[in-house]
Amino acid sequence: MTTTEPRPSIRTELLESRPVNLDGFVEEWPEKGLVAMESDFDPAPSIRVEDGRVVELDGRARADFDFMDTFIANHAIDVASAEASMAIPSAQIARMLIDPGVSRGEVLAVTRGLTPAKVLDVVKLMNVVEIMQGMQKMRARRTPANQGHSTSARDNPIQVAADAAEGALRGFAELETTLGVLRYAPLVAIALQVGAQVGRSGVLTQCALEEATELELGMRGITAYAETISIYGTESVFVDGDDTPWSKAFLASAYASRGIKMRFTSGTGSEVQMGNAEGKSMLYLEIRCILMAKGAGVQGLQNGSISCIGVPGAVPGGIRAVAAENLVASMVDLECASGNDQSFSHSSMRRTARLMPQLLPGTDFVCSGYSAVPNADNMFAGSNFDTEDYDDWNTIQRDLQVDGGLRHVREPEILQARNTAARALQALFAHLDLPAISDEEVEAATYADSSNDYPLRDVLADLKGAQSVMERGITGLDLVRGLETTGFHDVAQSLLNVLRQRVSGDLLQTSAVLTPDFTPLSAINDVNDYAGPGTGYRLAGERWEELKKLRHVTSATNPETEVG
Amino acid sequence: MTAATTASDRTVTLREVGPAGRGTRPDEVVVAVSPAFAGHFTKTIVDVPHVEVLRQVLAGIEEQGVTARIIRVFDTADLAAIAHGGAKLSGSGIAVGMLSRGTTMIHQKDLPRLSNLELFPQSPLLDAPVFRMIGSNAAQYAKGESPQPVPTRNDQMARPRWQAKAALLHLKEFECIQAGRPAVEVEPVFGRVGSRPLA
Amino acid sequence: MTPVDPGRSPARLVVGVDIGNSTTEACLAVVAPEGSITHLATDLTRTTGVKGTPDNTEGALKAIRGALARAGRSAGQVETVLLNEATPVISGLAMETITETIITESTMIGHNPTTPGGEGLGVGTTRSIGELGEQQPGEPVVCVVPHGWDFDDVAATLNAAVAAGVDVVAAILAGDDAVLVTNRLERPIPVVDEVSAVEKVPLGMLAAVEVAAPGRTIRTLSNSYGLATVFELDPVQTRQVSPVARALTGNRSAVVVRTPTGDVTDRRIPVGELVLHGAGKTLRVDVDAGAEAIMEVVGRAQPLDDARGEPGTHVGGMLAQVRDTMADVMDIAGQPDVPVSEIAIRDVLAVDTFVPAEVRGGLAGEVALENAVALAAMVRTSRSRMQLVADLVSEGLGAAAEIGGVEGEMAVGGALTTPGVDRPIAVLDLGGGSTDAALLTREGECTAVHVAGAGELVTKLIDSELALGDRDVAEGVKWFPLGKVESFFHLRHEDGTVEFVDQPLSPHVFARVVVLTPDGPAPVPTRHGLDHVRRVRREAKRRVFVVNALRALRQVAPGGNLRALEFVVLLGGSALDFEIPDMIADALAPHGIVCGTGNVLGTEGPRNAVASGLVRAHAALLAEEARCRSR
Amino acid sequence: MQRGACHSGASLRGPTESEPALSASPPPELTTADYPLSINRPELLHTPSGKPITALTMDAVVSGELSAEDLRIAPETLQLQAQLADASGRPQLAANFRRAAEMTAIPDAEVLAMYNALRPRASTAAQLAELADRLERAYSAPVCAALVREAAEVYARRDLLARPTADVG
Repeated sequence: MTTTEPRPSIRTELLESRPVNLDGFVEEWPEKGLVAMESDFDPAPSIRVEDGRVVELDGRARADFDFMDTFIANHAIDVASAEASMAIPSAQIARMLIDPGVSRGEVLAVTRGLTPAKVLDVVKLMNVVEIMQGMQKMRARRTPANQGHSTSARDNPIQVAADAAEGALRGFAELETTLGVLRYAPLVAIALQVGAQVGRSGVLTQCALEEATELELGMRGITAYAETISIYGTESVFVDGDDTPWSKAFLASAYASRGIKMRFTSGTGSEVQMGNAEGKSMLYLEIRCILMAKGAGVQGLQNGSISCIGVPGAVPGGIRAVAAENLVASMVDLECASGNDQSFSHSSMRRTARLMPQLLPGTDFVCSGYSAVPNADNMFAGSNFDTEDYDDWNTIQRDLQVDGGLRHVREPEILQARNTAARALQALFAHLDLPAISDEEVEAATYADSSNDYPLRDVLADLKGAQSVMERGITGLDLVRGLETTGFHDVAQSLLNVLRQRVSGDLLQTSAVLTPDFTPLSAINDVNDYAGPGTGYRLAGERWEELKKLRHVTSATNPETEVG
Repeated sequence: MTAATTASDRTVTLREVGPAGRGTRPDEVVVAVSPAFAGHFTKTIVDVPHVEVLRQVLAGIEEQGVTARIIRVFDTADLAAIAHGGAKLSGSGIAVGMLSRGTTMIHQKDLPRLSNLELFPQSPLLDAPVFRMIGSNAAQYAKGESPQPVPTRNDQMARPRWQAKAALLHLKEFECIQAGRPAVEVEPVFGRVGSRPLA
Repeated sequence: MTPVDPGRSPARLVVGVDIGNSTTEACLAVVAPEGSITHLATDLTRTTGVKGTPDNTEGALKAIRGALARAGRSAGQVETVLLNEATPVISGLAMETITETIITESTMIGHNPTTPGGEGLGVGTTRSIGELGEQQPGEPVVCVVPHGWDFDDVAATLNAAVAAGVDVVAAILAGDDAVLVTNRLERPIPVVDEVSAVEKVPLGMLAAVEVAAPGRTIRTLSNSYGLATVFELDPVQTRQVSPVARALTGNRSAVVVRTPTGDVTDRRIPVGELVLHGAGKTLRVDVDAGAEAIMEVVGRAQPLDDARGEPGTHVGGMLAQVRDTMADVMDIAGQPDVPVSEIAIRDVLAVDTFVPAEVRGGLAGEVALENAVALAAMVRTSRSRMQLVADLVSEGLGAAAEIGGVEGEMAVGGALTTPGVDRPIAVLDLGGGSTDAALLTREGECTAVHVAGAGELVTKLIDSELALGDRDVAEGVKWFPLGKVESFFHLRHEDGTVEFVDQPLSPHVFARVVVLTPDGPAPVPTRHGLDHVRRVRREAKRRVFVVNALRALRQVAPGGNLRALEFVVLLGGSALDFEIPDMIADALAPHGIVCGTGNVLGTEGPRNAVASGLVRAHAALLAEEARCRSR
Repeated sequence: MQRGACHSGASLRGPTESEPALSASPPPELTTADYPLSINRPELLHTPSGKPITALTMDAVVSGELSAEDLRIAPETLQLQAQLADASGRPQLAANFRRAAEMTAIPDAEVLAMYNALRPRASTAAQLAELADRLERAYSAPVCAALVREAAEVYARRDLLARPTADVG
């Protein structure tokens, strides 16, 4: 017998070439916090209340509290009910979460008194289906929605406007942008706002920037909400980010004081990624973030690992932990914008599976940034889904009869919206004496896919224009006036209605969005009333008819034609 | 390639020669490495051997006619602290700081610690030619020249592939921190696999 | 100024509006019946459309409304809007590269790497490093090292060969390894590196490698007789290789390979003729003859009636396009057609320049500075559409609008409000596309000319000569003084002074040549030193503005005699430049002329001359009428 | 206590046909059924300059009657939204709105400066105490002041105060 060189089988070679094997996976290391949610190093739940004050939290006495413990003890935990809630066995609370006979309100009456370790103890008992069941009931807003990213690799405002218009038309309730060159922000934020209102009136927009500029654009009424206010689960990482729970709580009030909707951002994996997890599991630290956000009185949270998704994604049970963190946000009554917003895997199958725990039960925003531009143009470093996935997404909604917030839109409507957005921006820029947008650019915007399909802009002139927007103190009102006087009455009216909302403060309430007729829809007037089969939000009626449409559906009446 | 040996044959050990002091030569660049570099770890996140990283950075400096001094830091694994600490000891005020996983930074002593001259945060995208260019640029800054910044690359799919491994390597490097131990000057001893290192 | 007395016959609110090539300016004033003027406000905005066409209306209205807003007046109060009689001027720019350097048979490597190794001269036969082992001792060898070789291995291989008796006298490397290799050699040799196309170096040929000490340049290979000595050439052969020597002059390192017919040629690229019609003549000149020859011919064809270039060349295309644009602009429905004869090139400015270009046949990306000619041209027509603009402005504002005067005359009138000037006065309007001059004699006669070439040509020259490839950066170099950031806390200005700063400068400007913009230093992406950038900038300005200032002033000066001028006032955007006014003043000083940047109304600097000139002219008219009535 | 803190702008508002000026009566007790206020209770909503929300029309925008100030939220409105948050079982959200109501009076730049002062190791104990006093005295913002004082206490314990600079002492 001859010995042969060891060689892989043909099947192994085939498997090796599968995209999933380009993803990275690592072993757990609980001592350092490189573990999703099941760690012997997480503290055991405990609480002691004396004189209306939490004096012990999860095995730590008040004198030993770090600032997260202190903030959570002082602001997040309802001292009146805490000892009673903590006395309820975790298994019973977990059952309440999935029991249709227990209302959302009844669950909230318990969760408001729980400590981080207790919350972890509860969700650790739940498998991913149970987590989804919990989410289905605990989501704050009855009607699920979705959020899109509209950015440009060249920071081209015309592209941002056109893609925002298409995205809004396809169904995103919120649109977010950010920049490659930060100084472009004013022009791109204006473009996003105009495009969004062209696509569908009442869509809310934001521009992710450092705090001061983000707040200023909001104050001026150029953007409508804010989201990139990051918080962390350990004191050392929080301080490394140059903030504390108190500074962030102050910032939250600052936004509210200007009538601007705002949510915090956090996610599993950020602390271990920064090397300072203090030996705690990713989910435990994220629960601390969620309760900190709750204590700050912010209405909502963007979580689901977000930019650290590669970390939980690489450890066992990591995506279950990500689903759990979304559930925890919802079960303490926060709006949850549930991630699915960063490039996650080389494998399409894995990308889709990662989405299911949010898509199937529905969340306040299934993606906190579905890329409404090709991923190459996504300045948030790529999303889990992009424009190439639109038809797949719509088909999955139709297959499973779930509402992921999007819909199929026919080509002529899309071209119309893109063209109108570009023309509106062209007129507005001319009115505001900003660098001109040519007819050629408008034409390109109508039919483009990516930033490569647009003529190059004079960047220096644009940056000067952007600076002049800030220097001249241009506000949302100037945009309204410009759109109105240049004949874009609907867009102007729509933007004015969005601006009026900040006077009413209605969008400050939990999970608020604006319907196309400018009705604020929040967890107050659209309460999630799920109580078992046949209740809660159901995909039916007009909306279901809308979601039945796809690009190619063979007509039953005349099989030689297609409907849609 | 016709090269007589492949890079992977080479080895390096960093021999301590004494406490790290402030340099006086205006024509030197300090190369400051993290606690586990070419010690606990032997290669970067994408398997570039540390011997090659070091050879190329030093070669980039030498080719510009500038001298290099290597310093090992023990009490931190924070890249900015390593690079800035190195810059403060450098006779020219310029240092290259490197972590075991490959993340690299060019720093200057008068800059705030959290700033830098050039930063290469995406360790999975750094290969031998990039390390050569980093050394070359550091030396040119030391000479007061205006090098074109080394082109930085970007890959959106680096996150799913490398983010967790980077975190793991980061944690391991933290494990190697020896709090309070002052930095030392080291001398690289290059050798070949199977042959005795040349002293 | 006399206060307005509302009790007497009413003072009138008038606006002078100057529509220029790039900016539209307004001057709002109250004119009393006896002609005294109270200035209320000025405003400036971008010109919309091509000057002298109905598209101007929007910008004109904007400037008028801007001035009204500043003065707190309303449009209804305006009695008359005064527009300048502006004729459309369209200018164009083109550049032709007229030389090309070609290396044949890989005769030479002259890319001047920043860090060659060793020093001295080595002459031997080219051999690949892989074949060194087979080399017989004795014969001198120039070792050629392809890509992929590590510097340690190269040094070890060369040391081993030398130890075996091979006479390695020099090396040519693909990578940037020359210093590294020489530092490791037991016997030092000159080494040239970064030869990217090293595989094209002919092997088995006699070659010479020379490296000079740092800060010095090669002496042998850049000298024709040095080459003759090294390669034992006869006089005929020496004559042939002299271009090689010339091409290598100024280098710190070089390689020359002796091949049977190898050569370096400096070829002239024919780019066709420029045909100039004027002064009843038709004159032809080859564009590749250079700027001096072209301008000499242009001078003989003055006043120019038209110019055409060779179809298919940049210059030909540009001249045709400028003409077409003008035809399109003048083609307005309901307006009489403009005869083709009126749409013609009225001036041409040629400037010699150079563009860095990669050498054909080079082995290491050698760049040669090739000669080029930049050409600015200008079309002007006497047919204006200003009446149409006046009608539209009148309609838009609800006030009367009229043509208040001719541009050049009005500019002179406005310039006269500059403190310290008097007739005879000449103005030079330094614009973007053209340089304009007008003269008002002591007797009140006014003449005006427009010549091609202004700020945009300067930008183009800076852009191409520094190989920036970025118009915005070139604009920055043109507008702002230079500096060199020497540390985070100080920078050296181009005049040598040092400025210390409190806040550390940004890392992206560290150790760089910068332009000092109002927003702080911005880096100039170039390997050239500050002095070189400065020289290029000043040369570009001199070749355009100083040349054109003299050219234009000679055309308006009585008898072409500059000494007949007394006061020259600089106006326009480029008069705000930090050095152009001084350069022009220096050039005019020998002719006894007082020259400086205008300060219209004593407040407006070089701006608003035409607009305020219009108001002055109107006031003078009213005063004249008043005098007539009172008589 | 909150009811006493009426905005001086109220008197500029003048009487409207249906609603007496806010200063004349305590805020109404709201329930969740009143939400959204912009649809169900627009008569309660005014701009800080005293215009009713119904005055925010396109005509008013185009004619230049409205300024950016008219698109800000009034402190009274934030108090109303705080009531709604309380009524829907969200005491922390309500507390946030009450802090926000206090902060409407603080100019944008100063809000940002205060936020920066709360960053770790940005302020000394004395500076934070001064900030709390200023909130209370200059802006009648006791709830915000309490948050700052709480932060000061925690920062002291967790070594997050700025160390006094040498020249100060």
